Amino acid sequence: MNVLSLTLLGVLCSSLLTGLIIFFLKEESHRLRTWLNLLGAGLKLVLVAALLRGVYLGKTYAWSFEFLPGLPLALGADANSMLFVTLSTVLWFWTTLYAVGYLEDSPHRSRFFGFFSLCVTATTGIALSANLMTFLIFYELLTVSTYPLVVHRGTRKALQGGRVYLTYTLLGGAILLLAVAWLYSLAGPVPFKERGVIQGLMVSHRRELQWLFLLFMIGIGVKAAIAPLHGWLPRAMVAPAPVSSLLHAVAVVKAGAFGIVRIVYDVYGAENAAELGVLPPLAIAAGVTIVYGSVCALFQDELKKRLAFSTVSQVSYIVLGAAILGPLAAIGGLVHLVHQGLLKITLFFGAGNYAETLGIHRVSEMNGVGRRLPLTTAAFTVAALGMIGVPPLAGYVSKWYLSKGAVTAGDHWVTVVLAASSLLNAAYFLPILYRAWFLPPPEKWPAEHSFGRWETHWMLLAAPLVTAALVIWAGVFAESAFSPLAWVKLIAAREYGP
Amino acid sequence: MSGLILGPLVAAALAFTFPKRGRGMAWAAAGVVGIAVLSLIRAVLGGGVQSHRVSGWGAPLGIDLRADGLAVLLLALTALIAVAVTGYAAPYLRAADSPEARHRERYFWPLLLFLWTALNALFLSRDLFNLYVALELLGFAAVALVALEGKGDALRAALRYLFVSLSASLFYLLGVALVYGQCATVDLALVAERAPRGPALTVALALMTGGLIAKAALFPLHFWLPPAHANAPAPVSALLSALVVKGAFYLLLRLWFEALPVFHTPAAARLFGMLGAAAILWGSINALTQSRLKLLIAYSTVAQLGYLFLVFPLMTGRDGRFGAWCGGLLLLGAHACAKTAMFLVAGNILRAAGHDRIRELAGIAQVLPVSAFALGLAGVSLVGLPPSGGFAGKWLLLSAGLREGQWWVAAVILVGSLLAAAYIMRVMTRAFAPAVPGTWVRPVPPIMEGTALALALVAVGMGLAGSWFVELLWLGGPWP
Amino acid sequence: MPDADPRLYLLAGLALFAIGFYSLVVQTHLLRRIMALNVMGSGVFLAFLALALKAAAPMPDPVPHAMVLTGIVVAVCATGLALALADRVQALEANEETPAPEEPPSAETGSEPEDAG
Amino acid sequence: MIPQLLDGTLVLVVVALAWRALNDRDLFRGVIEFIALGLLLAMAWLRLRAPDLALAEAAVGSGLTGALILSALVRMRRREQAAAGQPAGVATGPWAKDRAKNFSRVLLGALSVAMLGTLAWAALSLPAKARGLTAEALARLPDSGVTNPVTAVLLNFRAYDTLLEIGVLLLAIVGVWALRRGEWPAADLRERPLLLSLLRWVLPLLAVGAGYLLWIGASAPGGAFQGGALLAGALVLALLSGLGRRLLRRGRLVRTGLTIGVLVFGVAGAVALGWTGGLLQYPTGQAGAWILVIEAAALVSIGLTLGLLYLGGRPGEK
Amino acid sequence: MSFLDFLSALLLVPALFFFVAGTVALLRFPDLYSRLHALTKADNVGLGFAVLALMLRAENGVEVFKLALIWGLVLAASSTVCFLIGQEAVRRGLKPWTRQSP
Amino acid sequence: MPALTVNATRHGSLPPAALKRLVGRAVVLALVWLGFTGDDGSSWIVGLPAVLAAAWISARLWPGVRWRWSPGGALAFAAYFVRESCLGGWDVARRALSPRPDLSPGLISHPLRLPAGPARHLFCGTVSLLPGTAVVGIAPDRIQVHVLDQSARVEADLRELERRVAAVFGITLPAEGGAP
Repeated sequence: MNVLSLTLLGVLCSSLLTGLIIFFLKEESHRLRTWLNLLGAGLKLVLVAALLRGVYLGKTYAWSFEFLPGLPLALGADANSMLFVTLSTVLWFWTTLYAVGYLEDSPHRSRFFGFFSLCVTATTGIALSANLMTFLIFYELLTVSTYPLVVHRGTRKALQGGRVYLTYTLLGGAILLLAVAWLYSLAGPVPFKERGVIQGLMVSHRRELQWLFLLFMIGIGVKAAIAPLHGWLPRAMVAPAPVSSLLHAVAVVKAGAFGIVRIVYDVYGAENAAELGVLPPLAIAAGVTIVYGSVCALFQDELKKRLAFSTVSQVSYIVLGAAILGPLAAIGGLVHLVHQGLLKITLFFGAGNYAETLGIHRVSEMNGVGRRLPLTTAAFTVAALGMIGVPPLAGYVSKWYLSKGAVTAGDHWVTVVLAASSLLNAAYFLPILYRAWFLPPPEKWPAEHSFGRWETHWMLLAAPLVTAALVIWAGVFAESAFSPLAWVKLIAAREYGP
Repeated sequence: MSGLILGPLVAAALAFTFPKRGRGMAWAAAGVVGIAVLSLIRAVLGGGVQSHRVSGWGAPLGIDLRADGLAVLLLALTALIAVAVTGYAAPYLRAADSPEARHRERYFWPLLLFLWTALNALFLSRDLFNLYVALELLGFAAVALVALEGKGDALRAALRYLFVSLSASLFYLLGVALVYGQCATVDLALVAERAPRGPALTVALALMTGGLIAKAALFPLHFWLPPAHANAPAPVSALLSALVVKGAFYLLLRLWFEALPVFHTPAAARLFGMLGAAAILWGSINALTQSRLKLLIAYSTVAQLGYLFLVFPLMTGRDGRFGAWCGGLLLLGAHACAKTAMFLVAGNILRAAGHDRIRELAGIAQVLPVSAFALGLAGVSLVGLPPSGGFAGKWLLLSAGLREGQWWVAAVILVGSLLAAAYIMRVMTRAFAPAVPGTWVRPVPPIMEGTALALALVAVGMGLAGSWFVELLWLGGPWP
Repeated sequence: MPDADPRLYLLAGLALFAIGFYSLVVQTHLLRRIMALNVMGSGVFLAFLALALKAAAPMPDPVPHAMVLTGIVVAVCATGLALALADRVQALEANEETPAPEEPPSAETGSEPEDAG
Repeated sequence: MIPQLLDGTLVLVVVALAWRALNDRDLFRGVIEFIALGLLLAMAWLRLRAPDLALAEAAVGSGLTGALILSALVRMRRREQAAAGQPAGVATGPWAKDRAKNFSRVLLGALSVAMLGTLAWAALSLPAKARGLTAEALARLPDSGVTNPVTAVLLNFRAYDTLLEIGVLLLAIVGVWALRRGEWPAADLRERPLLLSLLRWVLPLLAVGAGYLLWIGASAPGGAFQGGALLAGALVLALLSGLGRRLLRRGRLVRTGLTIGVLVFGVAGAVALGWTGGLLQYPTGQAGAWILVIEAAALVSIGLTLGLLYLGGRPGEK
Repeated sequence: MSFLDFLSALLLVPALFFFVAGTVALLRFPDLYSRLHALTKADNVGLGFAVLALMLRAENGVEVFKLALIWGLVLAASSTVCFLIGQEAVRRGLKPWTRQSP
Repeated sequence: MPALTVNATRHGSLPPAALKRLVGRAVVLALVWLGFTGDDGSSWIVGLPAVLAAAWISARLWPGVRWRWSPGGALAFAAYFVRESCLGGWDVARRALSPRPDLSPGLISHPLRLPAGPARHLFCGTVSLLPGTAVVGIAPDRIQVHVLDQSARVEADLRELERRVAAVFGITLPAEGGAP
């Protein structure tokens, strides 16, 4: 074990250990818990930055441990995993900050932050998994650690939402387990490798591989909320806002999307998958989900539900990118992994602020919030516009690459889908913005809290502002060397390069 | 090896003679057994299978003890759980300073130590008749422990358990008689050498197997288990579910894979597999419909025992043999720890709430956070979520099934896992609901919660140490 | 007197076993079931000893004899335990409403001989 | 011819009596038949050349078990009568005129017959002349420290079985004591002076007899179990007559007596382990002495245990 | 066959006679009380003769002693048991059979 | 029953009388052991503890009761007992084997003249073994006897027996009718 592999473990443990310690903290030790949280998140940021630099310089990070013979638990850092791990680490830091503010004075915070840290540990683990088995392990860990967060409030609705969530994800997990076991029995241990590891089976086990792909997509598609497996997502909205952000932007949904990317690129290999003929159905499913999610979002009055269906729609962009052969689409999909995360988390932070500060839960109650919460609403607006795909914001970059990739691959219908989706996005976001900025505020907000100097608690305010800034940065400086896009191009080059 | 028998046996006798020293005796026995188990593990890992000829004669005239990987694993598991129960039982039994409580504590310790003796004897012996005596010792201790609860349901359950256990023992013993008539020995290894395929041994094996599956509570002979396990005192339920039924299963493994492997035909194996599958489904579905927590856990045991019997069909081929063996036993270990944790949690809940009706248990996570956490972790292992021991075991079984082309096994495992998730969820949902005032009336000492959590952690952590277990299980296993 | 034919006793043992098993399942009275278990056990012992007689040169096989002796002792222990349990159960059923006379075992610890020494 | 006839009759009577004992409408008669069955079985053991077992069966299998069941029956009957005159559901047995019940009974009967057939088929397929372990046992007999082969098997060749068995005995009494408080038989000795004076003579004699059986066991039928059974018989008599309480006054002494078998056996096993490196492997040439010590302790425990089982619970004052 | 053996065989005749007579009495006597007589008297005498016969065949004094002891114990026991049974019968109000009663 | 009211010897220091009693009984029991094992000297390894234990049991069950006996009376009694036993056996046999059982049974009450203690026990124990009589009840001052043949001779027989038992223990009986 060397320093390099220690860095990997450090990334995991920075949240795992803090989480475990937090579990055993007394409810009252508020300050200690906050510091621990921020310390863990900050430490992780530093470690990931180091990792990022190392990977960029071409160092190999690997750590493995055989927990069953021939079945290593392996961590590694390749370009792909860095993309996700960086995203989740950055967002986690701000989500933590936000959550500390958001949950001030609510009960069971030790439990909450314990699971919160576990959840991020699992996400990091998913990102850093170097083989399919490790991925599976962290994937299930994610399921388990998010459940207590979803039901955190303990209300009947929360419990019901949690039950639905667990039912979906466990079913998906079981199918994924079957797929993994099956693939292992065919191919032995399955490390993640660019261009896939199944070349040897292409001739002899063609049919099995097709079935397996279906199983994988169902198993992971649950978390990625591909229609019709998305049913849990809107109901999980009962969770506190930081959790929703986590679910939608950082952890669960992203883990699903990332898993699909992994399967397509690093298990099957895009070209192998194309040859097996499994990509077009996936693309179609993604396309359908994009439109369907957007349409559903249109009819939601509850803000968080609208955002949830928006997620259903947006995540499938990533899937779509993976399902279309060619580097351009890949770039579009992968970069949207980051962009959607930034956008959606900003939106949820905003929604959380509305709920926490003014007691607003519905779109119809949002008249004039821009005047009461100008900074929050500004961040919200940036993110909403980004979602719609207004240049030069982040969303625009993803959509641009996606449609270019689709055209190159000859899938012209995709551009239609993207256009339709953008229109729909506009249709469900613009009214909100209009209400927020241009309609007069009501005489009294449903439940207003006052937080002194700022429009709301400073922690609640800092997080969306930062993420909104990131959204702008990711779009405006997309072509610079330090942007998500630049990194994604590196990945695409490795997958499709010579 | 001898310390494993003599330690708890002598301690049991002393605990009975000096009732006030019961707990001390249990700890003393735990010390002796702990040292013995550790040195035995070292010896087996270092020098392979260890044998001991009792009284120095050796089979066939004398009795041989042998410790291979399987035996050592179970001995260690027994020691672990017995120690945990010892730690847990003291505050549990002293819940109230009533005459009943004093009475229960006075007899609990010797009975616990007898149970421990019996399990150790069972795992070490390689002599069919000696195993019979060990089985009886085990059965009596288990029944007496169930009856210790003293309430009507517990007594009735104990009586039913006793009847099943005794008649099952007699079936087993008749089988032993036939084996002796045929082979002129009751030593497992010699029987394997001298066993011709014929009616006598077929019927003998059928008799012994019948008796043992009744003791192991394999569907459809599981009917005695839920009432007995659900009505016993919590630490006793834990011991019964974790270890006692496993003892009979262990003996079945010995019989089918060591003494009479020639009878392990695909047809017989499939029969076991079918019963196992039926047990998984039936037990899980029943667990889903129970209204009491302890009954739910007990039915879950019925289901989980079914998995163990999937080892039989998976051992017929060559490819999946090793994986199935290790998977089954890893699952056994993980279930033992997880189930102990669950029953201990149930004991905590019973103590805190005065009942274990699931519907009325809102707020466990709030009132007993450590217990709720333990319950969740144990559930993780039971469902088979990674990286728990349950996951590692199921993974091995699953891959063995796929490798052998036995798809139905894979299907059963997955469906069983989902059903397990469903019934665990029933409880966990209650756990996170806000507590209803007046439900939780008594505090629970930290040690009772801590013990449960520790075992749940072991169950989960077992998966990470899978390689170590596999290495151990390889030693002296039934490999061609 | 010449030795008996072991097969005769072997079959008798098996018959006892079957009779015992049938009665165990069919009968409802606890005492009958306990006796049935004993009869089953006697059947097994009979079979054991008949098999021991088969090896009667120059004397019957002593190993099964020892086993049966062990078995008899175990059987009487089982009977004792079963009877005590059956008695408690019957006491419960006989007066379901009022608790059995020994519940709670009041003043037991003070007067039991276990404490007298 | 005559021996065959005798064996045939004995076997038939045994089987018939077994059936009667378990299915007699009158439970009391059933119990008596059960006791008689035990005595007949003791005869069968004799015919199978197992005098050690005949002794044990007569004393334990028939006598003590019978006494246990009989006293339980009396207790249950009394309770039934005391309980509001219900027609004692427990005592009626299986004679309900229920069709489903009849059907299942027929089914089970068929099943049992089939089982018997299979068993017989298997048993008759066994080799006619078994090898057995007689030769091995006799070859090692000179090293075993005793000359009675059964004792040699019990306390040397398979001493480990016996150790566990003594454990079972102790466990049984612990279990019974945990379950219920024993009922001292309500004997008023003033009304039974003859019994009292008889027992005063007989009990010490039985104790000496038990010691004698122990001693003789090394070379002839007898041993700790038979001696223990005799002792148990004495104890049962003492309990029946009300004298037992006088013998069992000191709780710790009684408990020590119950456990001494396990303790001495266990400690002997451990000492032997340290001495020779084998569990229960007696030092060369000393086997006889070791066996005697172990047996003596076992005798006390066996006698006390079996006798106290009759009490049906832990001895209490009321 | 030595003289002692012959004598011993001869003694078995009365032994058998008394056993048979005792059994017949047990069957024929009208009530429990009378049957007690059958058990305590005829059978005891029968046993006495049998023991005597066996004593003559005994190889050493030890066996003679044991036989005598057994006989004595049986006598004492049967007398006591007779009393216990009779006492219980009286306590339960069992009326003895008399000529007059049917 | 005085025996019942006398407490067992308490533990601790044994009074000399108790010790003497213990030794006495041990000697008797040792004789029994000797009878069992004959000249096998090594048997005393077991025999000695067994005898001591038995003596202890005996002492616990039967604390100090003093009695004396006369060897002559005992011998005479033994002869009488054997003769009467045979007669009793014959009596039963005769009645049993006769075509019509020759019975006229009944219960009679017999006043006791022997003092309480071993003598009375010996008397009661013997009655049942003698022709035509069986004890079915014992009261402090009388016994209830079931007789096979209600005739005057029974009374005489019983009185005769009483006399002989008294001789064994060297007791002088009170005059007729003067029961204690």
